[in-house]
Amino acid sequence: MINKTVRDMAEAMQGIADGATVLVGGFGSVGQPDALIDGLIEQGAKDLTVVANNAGNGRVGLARLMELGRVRRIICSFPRSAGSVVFEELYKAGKIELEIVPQGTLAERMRAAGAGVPAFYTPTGYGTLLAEGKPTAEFNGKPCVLEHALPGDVALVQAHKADRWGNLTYRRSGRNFNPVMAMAAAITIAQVDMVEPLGTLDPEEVVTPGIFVDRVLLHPVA
Amino acid sequence: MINKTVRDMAEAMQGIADGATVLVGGFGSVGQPDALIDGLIEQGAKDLTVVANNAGNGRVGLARLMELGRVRRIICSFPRSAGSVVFEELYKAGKIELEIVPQGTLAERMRAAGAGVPAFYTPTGYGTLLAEGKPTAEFNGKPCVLEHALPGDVALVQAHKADRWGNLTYRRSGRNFNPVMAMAAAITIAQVDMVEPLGTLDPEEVVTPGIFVDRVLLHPVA
Amino acid sequence: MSETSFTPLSRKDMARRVAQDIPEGWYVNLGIGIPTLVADFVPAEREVVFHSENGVLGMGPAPAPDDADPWLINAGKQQVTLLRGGAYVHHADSFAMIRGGHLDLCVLGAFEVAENGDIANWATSANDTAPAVGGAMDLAAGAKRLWVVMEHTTKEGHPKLVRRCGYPLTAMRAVRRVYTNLAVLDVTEQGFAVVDMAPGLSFDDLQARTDAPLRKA
Amino acid sequence: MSETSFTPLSRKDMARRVAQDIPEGWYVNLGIGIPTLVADFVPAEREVVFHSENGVLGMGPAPAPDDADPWLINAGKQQVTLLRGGAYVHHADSFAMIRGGHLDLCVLGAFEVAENGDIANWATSANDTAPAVGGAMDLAAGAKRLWVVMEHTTKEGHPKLVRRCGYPLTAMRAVRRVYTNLAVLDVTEQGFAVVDMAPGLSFDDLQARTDAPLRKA
Repeated sequence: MINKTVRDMAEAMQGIADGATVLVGGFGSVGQPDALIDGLIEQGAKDLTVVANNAGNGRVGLARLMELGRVRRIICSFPRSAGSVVFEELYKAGKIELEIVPQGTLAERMRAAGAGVPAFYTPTGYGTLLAEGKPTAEFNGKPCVLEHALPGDVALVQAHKADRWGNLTYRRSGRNFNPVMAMAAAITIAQVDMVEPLGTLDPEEVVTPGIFVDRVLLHPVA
Repeated sequence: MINKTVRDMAEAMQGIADGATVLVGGFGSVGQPDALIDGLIEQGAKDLTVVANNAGNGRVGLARLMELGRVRRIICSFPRSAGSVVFEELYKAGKIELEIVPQGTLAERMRAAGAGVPAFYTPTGYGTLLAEGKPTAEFNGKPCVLEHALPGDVALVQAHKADRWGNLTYRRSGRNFNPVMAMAAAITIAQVDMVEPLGTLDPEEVVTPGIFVDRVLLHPVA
Repeated sequence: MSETSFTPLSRKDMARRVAQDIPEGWYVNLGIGIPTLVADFVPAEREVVFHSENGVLGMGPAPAPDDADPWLINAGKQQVTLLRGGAYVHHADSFAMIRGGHLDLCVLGAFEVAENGDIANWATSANDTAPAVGGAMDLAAGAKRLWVVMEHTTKEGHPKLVRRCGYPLTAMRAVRRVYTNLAVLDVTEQGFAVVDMAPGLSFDDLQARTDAPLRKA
Repeated sequence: MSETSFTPLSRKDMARRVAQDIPEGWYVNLGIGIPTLVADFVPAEREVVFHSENGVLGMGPAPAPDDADPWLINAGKQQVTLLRGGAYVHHADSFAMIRGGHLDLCVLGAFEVAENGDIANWATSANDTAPAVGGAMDLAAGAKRLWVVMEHTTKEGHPKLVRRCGYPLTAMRAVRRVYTNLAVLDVTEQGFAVVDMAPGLSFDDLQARTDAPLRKA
């Protein structure tokens, strides 16, 4: 019997190695896999590359992981926000590397990784600092930049309902980067509000089919 | 008030010009916009490029459109099948051009057109007849072919439920190419089983958001 | 140069002026700041579909405090609502809408707009090594048309409509129209063309506050 | 060369032999022909998730005649069912599963397999100007592993396991394992390695029916 649900956080975090690239879902606090991030803090992997839209807020979650010196490099679209104090300290001190990627390019690079597209052209960013050094080409008169797929070793995602095959649905704007990251990683770990019996999720409504999901951790909303 | 539902076939077919590239949804007979194809036959546009998975069956629908000499070129993955008699006659007589595209590349090229990606690399087809003359590059040791976006002037799609904003859901394997083609065309025309009041479709279940749809023609299943 | 007496538009008036030009049926993405206010000034009977980068299409206004839904925010991380007819999509699909040219309009704020349509709105200097770009480059390059709404000059009085951007670019040749507290200007092949001016403002007054040469539309 | 007495596997036996090697939990796409039969021989208690190119994941067997659903077909256009836990996706997402390396296995038929793993299964000659490729190239290039199941020789007795493919290629260096009516062979850096042979068949008999040189695994 296929059963992707895991018993506890230790099982969820198994095998995340030092040096791993970790994709972290969520936009703002919505759809963020908070429990899994805390699990990763506990688990101990270091020298990580984190891919997320933001560079953490306050001193918890992703910010805490960075503060502990476990993140070597962050790839994101919006590093500096009101609460990104930890990132800014580390960045000024030269203790964390940063790659800024336009938000749509970030999503598309991960989707490409999930879809077996190693590289693609986009007009986004052409002629800007973020395209410096990248190959360019013109299509129908539009100058474009070549962008590469961005695969993860691990994706940490948050979803609403799941079943034991790993099918996932999301809640409203909690969807955001989660389905894209789930496609893009070698190991996808989902923190979910509910685990339903197999066959309960409407096959027309599944957003992330189980083929993209490896582990499901039940973590009901408080 | 936004109202994308059209009163009749004539309104649905308005403005399809000679020389247009027409994307036609469906896989086998499932999810095929039969009524719209008949409408296009009636409407009269010629010198068309048709993009579809197959090259028609029997002497109706797409095959009929070809038999009438209205299709200059067909782009598909599976031209020759048990019932593709019309295509084969025309092809042997040099009266229709053919571009064969691997099925996944076909889908991805249209998705790329819809997503603003003018070109992308893929390992599919590398070293085969279908990649001859195409630029190649190697990524992580994997040789790849450069494929271009395939946009349509018009997409004819079949869907299950719609609303007046053009949101669409599909029925089981009737989904197939339809959502991808809906994204990829300048004008997307949907033939639907039902038109529901706005707000009836669950926003979590909409597969093709109305932004990709221009016209909705109610055509209940017989 | 003599100064006439005029009344610059308030932030709300600027938003109202933009809203006035958005026809029914358009799909529109609004940036953070003044652009966000635009939605408030589209008449209720005129259906305009607002898009948010984080996968919300058909976004409605802020919820009543009792109805707030923590799972539904916009790209500015503010709580919003979903209109009837709205839909949720994931980030790649959301940016497919943007990058695939499906949005009729994007309205952004900016630090500078150049007469060739270049826009700078994400980094205030090349030395700012960790600026936040978000979806600005995707929106500027991808939407069918890009309008900018911003103050005509900086707080220090420096022109923001310039011959050539000094700040790092967000996109090249992207802006179609600029709405400021002093004027509405089209970006044309021949540079900025003045469509509209604040009541009482003269063309010369406007030119005096603008780096790039202006012409009448 | 002396001929021993042996029994070639039937089409069903070949499908059964393939099914035997598919472990629980794999995501598998089966091509048209003998590959399609493989699903029938996976024991009911062993959960294997079958994928069909037209956007069906978790495909079940053909429906009872009374239960036939015209809206649910597989890539071979045959009516099928959906298992509990199945899901529908569109064509680009379906091929993302294939091309993104998410399928553990694809089983295809072939005209020829070469000792370096090249496969030819879509066109019988370069002069056939309208061959139908379908999803074969995507599957061959994209799945984590590609197995081929086919007769060991053509009806005319010509070998199909060859030094180099004569027919137009579907993909280069893609095949991992070949199941024929005479043997199971791994594609290795050193060419075909025989894993298993039909009862009564000798290595020399097998080599005699094979163009490429064989070695024992």
